[in-house]
Amino acid sequence: MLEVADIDTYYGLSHILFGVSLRVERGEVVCLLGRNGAGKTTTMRSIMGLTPPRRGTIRFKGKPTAGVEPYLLARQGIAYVPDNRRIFAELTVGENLEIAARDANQKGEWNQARVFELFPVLKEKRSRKGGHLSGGEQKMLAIGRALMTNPDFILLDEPMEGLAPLLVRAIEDQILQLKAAGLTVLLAEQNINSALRVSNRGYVIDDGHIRYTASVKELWENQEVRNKYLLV
Amino acid sequence: MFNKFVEPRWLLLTLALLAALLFLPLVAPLFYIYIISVIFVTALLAMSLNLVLGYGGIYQFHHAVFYGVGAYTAALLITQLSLPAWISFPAGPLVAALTGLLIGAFCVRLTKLYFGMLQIALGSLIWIIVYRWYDVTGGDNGIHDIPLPEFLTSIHGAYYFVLIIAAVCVALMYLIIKSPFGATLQAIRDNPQRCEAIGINVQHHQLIAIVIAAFFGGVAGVMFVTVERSVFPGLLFWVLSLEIFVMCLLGGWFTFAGPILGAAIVVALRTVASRYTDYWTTVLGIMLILLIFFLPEGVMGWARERFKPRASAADKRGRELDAAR
Amino acid sequence: MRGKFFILLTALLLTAVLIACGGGAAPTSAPPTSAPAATAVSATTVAQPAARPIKVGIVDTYSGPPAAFGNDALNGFKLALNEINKEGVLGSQIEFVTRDDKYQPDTALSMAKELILQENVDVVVGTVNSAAALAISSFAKEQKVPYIVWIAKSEAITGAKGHRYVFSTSENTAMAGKAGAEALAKKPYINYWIAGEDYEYGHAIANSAWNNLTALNPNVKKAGETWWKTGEPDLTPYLTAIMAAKPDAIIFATGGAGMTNVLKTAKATGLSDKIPMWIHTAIDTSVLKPLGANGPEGVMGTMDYLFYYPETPENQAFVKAYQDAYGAPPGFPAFHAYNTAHFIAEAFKKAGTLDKEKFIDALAGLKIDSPTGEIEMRACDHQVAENMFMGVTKKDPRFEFLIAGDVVDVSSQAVMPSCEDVLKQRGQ
Amino acid sequence: MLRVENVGKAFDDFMAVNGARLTVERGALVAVIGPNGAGKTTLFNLITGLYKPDRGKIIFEDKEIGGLAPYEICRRGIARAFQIANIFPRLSVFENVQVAVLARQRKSHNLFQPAQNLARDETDAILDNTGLFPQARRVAGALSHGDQRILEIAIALGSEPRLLILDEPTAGMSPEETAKTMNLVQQLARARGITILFCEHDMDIVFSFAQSIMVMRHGETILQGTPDEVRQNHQVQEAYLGGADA
Amino acid sequence: MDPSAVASLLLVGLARAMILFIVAAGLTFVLGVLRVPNIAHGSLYMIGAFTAFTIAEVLGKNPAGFWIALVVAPLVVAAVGLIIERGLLSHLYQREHLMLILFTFGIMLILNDMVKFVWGADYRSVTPPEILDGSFTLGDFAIPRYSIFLLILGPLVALGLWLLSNKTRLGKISRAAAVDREMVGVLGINVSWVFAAAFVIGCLLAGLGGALVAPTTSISLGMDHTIIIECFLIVTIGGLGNTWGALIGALLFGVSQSLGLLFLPQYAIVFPYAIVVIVLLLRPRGLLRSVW
Repeated sequence: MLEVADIDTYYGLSHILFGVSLRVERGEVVCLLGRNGAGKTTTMRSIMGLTPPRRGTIRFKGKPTAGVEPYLLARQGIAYVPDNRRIFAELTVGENLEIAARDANQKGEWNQARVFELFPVLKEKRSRKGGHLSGGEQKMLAIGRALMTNPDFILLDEPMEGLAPLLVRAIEDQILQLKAAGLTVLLAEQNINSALRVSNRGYVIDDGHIRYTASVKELWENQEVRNKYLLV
Repeated sequence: MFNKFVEPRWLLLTLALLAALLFLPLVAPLFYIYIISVIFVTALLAMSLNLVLGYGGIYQFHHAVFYGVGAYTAALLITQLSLPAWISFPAGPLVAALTGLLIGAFCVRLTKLYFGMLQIALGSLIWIIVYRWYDVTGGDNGIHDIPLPEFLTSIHGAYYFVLIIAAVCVALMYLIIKSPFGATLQAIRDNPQRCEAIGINVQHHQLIAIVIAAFFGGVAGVMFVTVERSVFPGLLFWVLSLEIFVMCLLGGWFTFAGPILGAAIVVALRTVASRYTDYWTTVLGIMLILLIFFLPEGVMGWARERFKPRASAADKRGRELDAAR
Repeated sequence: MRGKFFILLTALLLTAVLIACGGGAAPTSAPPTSAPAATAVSATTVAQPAARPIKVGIVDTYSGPPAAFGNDALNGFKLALNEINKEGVLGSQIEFVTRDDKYQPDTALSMAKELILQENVDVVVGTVNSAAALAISSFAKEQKVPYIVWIAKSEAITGAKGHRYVFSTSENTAMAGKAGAEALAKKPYINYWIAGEDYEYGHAIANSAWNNLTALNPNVKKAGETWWKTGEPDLTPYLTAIMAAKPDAIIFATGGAGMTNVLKTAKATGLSDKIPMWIHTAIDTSVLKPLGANGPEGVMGTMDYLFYYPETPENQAFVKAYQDAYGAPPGFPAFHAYNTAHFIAEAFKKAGTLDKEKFIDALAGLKIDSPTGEIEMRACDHQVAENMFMGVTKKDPRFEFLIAGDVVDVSSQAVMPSCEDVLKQRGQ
Repeated sequence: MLRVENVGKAFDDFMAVNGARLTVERGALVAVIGPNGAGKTTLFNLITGLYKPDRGKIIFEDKEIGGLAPYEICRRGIARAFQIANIFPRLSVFENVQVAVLARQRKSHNLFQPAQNLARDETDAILDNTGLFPQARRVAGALSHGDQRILEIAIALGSEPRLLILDEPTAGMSPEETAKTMNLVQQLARARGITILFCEHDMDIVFSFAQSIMVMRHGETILQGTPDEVRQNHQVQEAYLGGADA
Repeated sequence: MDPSAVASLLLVGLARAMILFIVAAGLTFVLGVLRVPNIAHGSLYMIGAFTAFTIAEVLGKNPAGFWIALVVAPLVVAAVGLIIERGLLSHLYQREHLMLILFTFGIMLILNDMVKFVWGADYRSVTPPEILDGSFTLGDFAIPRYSIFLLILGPLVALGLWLLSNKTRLGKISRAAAVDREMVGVLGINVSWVFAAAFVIGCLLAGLGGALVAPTTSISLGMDHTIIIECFLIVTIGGLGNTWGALIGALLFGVSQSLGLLFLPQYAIVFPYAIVVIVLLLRPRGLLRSVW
């Protein structure tokens, strides 16, 4: 589905990613673990074409994405849920979802009703302004909005960040539901436990380098990696 | 010892240019002497704007107000109160600076575009007053035939006077830019939040910068009176303000001499182009658009990019940061 | 790179499209307002003159709101030169150089300086803009070059600010105001409202009319004043407010594009049906023509030139020549410019030399035959003395727009300030 | 030296900081840690005056500073280096630091004295200390990312602070740069007697440098203590592991 | 004071405010979505007026001429806007504000000369259709029918704009794009075309304003200078990018002028400016919340 090969990405003059490579196969949930500032968000932005890498290649469904505008990538089936949510605060929940809908009457699998099924809280607040939702609700809205584009592949950037335990659990369930629905997910997280609960495989990124890659089981067990790159 | 105050080759070049300008009237036809005086006045005006625009990063959208206020003050004191030039002339810039203080005090609370919009509103009010107050300002007719001291009435006399004053002002502005205040102002341009964090009262500095710019704008206004011996409400009109803006852009607003060059190019082009076409503003418009697309740093900025690529890379970074904010 | 190519391409396309739709869009009534050729142009080429050509520098407005006047004047001037250069003046030709002042006095001054200092013209003429005229006038005085104002109507030009080197071939605000006052004094109105565009011309004409009117009829009272800024797009609120005050009559002091506005709004609000009004130049064709048949009838106006009056052979010949050359009847600027050209030619002939001082001496007091009769350049103040016409707007089957009906002549003696008054104003 | 008492700050509905407490002793290196969005940067913004606290007290050297303008707080002796390089890109490295020194010396209103002769020694000393001296003439915007971050600290030093606040001083740096930067920070603290308050994600750094660590979560202070105390605290583990097990 | 005089003056002032609103709404719409203060907006308004004249002229006596002009003139202006946006402006969105402002200034300079080139320098005038010509009487006062027409049309345009931005997908997307362009792009929406649409809508409104003002005034070169400054002031006091702000600003502007006329006719033109200054001194960011 997605193949990232040896990319280097800069913000202006600062070099953020150093030869990052990763693969995500169809139907997988892959997590990208790392501390703040490790390069998770930049990796996501590079894949989405928002901060194109200076070197290296990214292939989505076998086609290189270099020079393709983000909106076209979105139409090819990538969706991005940014870590800071970026809900359109002045628009209502319903409107947030509505503008994301690609061709409302297309056969698309996702529509408002289905998003509300996944996130019942949103249904109650559909006419509230996005800016007036709580942090957790905004997270859900951001995911729901991404789903409205009918993606095959979804980039989730720290969906559990700053959420209360119950909500984290809810989001975990929802990710699993997405997986069940056949979506491919690349999940960036620092919350290892949650991330590993929903993922098939994982990468550990630190200081812009992929340091480690392994199955969930190995990551659970490898205390050293967890201590070194992921805090405690 | 890095960054010498004035690099010797630039000092030499400046002195040579000054000498050439001093001797120019001996050979040049009268009209060219006049046009060059106009360039001095316009260049001084553009530089005074650039002090806040290029060095201060302040969106001074209605700088012409200070130009006009300076010119009108001098003209009115001479014609209405019959005060001698040595009182009226310095009064121009002082009143302009005072106007700058008033307008600035309201505007510095705001940033960027809002600053500019409020300034246009307040400036237009002053324009309306000048335009309407017939008994005093002569309304749209302006004031003509302003009596000046004998030595200023000839084109040569005005030329030398304007040359000297402009040179002194440019030197003063150079000093200011190189002073702690100037350095602080540039720091504010680059990063106002950071300046607050290192103990600089940003609004206060910006206000002072506006007052200084208004002062020099006022000097340019008085120079206009010297050269043309007339004043018009058009000196305070917003379109002129934007034209000065274009001059700064054209010459390069992150360079010291850029606005001089910009003013010279615009005045010269206007004089030449209007001989051949009525559509001179189209020429200006197309030039402006080409400039925005291909030379966003202006002529001087472009030259610097060619010869000092590192500095321009930093400018580029600065632009990125500006855009990010 | 592709992007930049695209940019340039579109810029060109945009230009082309605009020009193309312009070419197709407005052929109906537009007179050929061709851009005046900018470099020196000799109007005709008859017999190479032995002496150097006489060079006239024109500074006028060819862009901005009053560009129509500038173009009209230039056409009138060219027409006259065609006639003059057939015979030549002092064995030479009259050439001209033009500059566009964009209706900005500082530009005008700069252009005049170029013409005088660089082009070494013998005479400077021009300007719609009074401020520009005054500015150029003061520079002309300094440089001792004769300057003839042909459209700007400020009375200050030959009045308070007049001097040896400035002339005017246009009627001025003092004359216009007095002409209006003469007419209004005969009417029974007591309460007057004064309204106009807030610029020098408006105020000057209102003052002149009012001062003369109070002198002629001490009973009149000023009920109030309203001023709007030049270029005000919609005058309805102003006129409605005036109607609310119910004056007996209104003196409107406005010109140019503002005139059309006033008449249009007066009609729309019904003001013109209710309250009598006088406006200088209300009967001017350039004002009435854009309104077509929809102009308000019964508006009193004064004017120094109408192409359909007087119906003398001289005027008809002038109108025909102009119409043939430029496709529309001449307006007052063309008339002034036409006269100016003849004044220049005659004055040089009379002076017998190209000397500027002699030219001035010759021009002062010179009389020529204009299309509307003999006119004189009054010696004392260098202001042209010409008859004015007073009329009331009305429909006429011959034209698609309103014209002046019941036209009466007002003699120049009646409307011109006396020489003593002028000299007193000048502080001499 | 610095005491933050029960400070709160809300943006619209969102409580960014909600009852934060912090004590910084003179001469100490104090770290603030916590997951993303815990309110660390907001807390720093409150201390340095970029935001006004909704409630609570911020006391520096026995005086309340909550709600003062940033420049006033700086003049009282608190300087800050930012999370992203927050320098003056068009000025030279020398000028970047000099501006701060001039501001501290209250010379920034000086109009006609050439700046290049002022505050020279101090500026040079700071550049020397931070290892930027060889690059003093370069335009700051052209420095490498790591050097820009160090310049960031150098600018803060120009204010001659008694308390220096560093917001993730090593984010985005290579391991070598990280080590260099932290050594520099420690050395500056010693040599200049500056108290340092910093936040950091790299726990190796936090636990090897800080003498006191404050842990935040959801805008609240969970605890403040020595590295050992923090390491052994269960709440901290939860905070970082996501707390879903709790 | 005669109450019917006050009423008629207020009505007329409101009618004038409607035209100001329509033009300012276009300006503020572009400002809100693209964040570009379009200095050329006044020129587009002028082109709208001249185009309306040409159409009315070509159709001659046809009574529908005015109505056709009212529809076609805005479309012509919108087409000009589209060419400018696609050809030039769309390449500049990454640049600083200042460049965009100066760019629109350059466009203004060129368009103004273009108008002179295409239509010449003569004054032009458009006759309103029979049904809108003349006036109603209110007590002693006449209220031009055209003013009533404007009073009806203005709220309709406001309603249309409200529907556009709240009920259509494009409107919702524009509101979102005003805040976060990048995120809108990530949702698979071609933001570039959204901007084009917003710019064109702005131009459409400028053109409509021009066509609407045509029958009430003489159409001349330079008619752009006044309107653009007034619109800038209106938009500023309303809150940049806020359509309702533009409405409030326009009403303040129009009505303060009317009331000024009632009480101090000689100084009426100062009133709107004084209002602007007072508003900005009290609320420097405008009366309503700016979108940015």
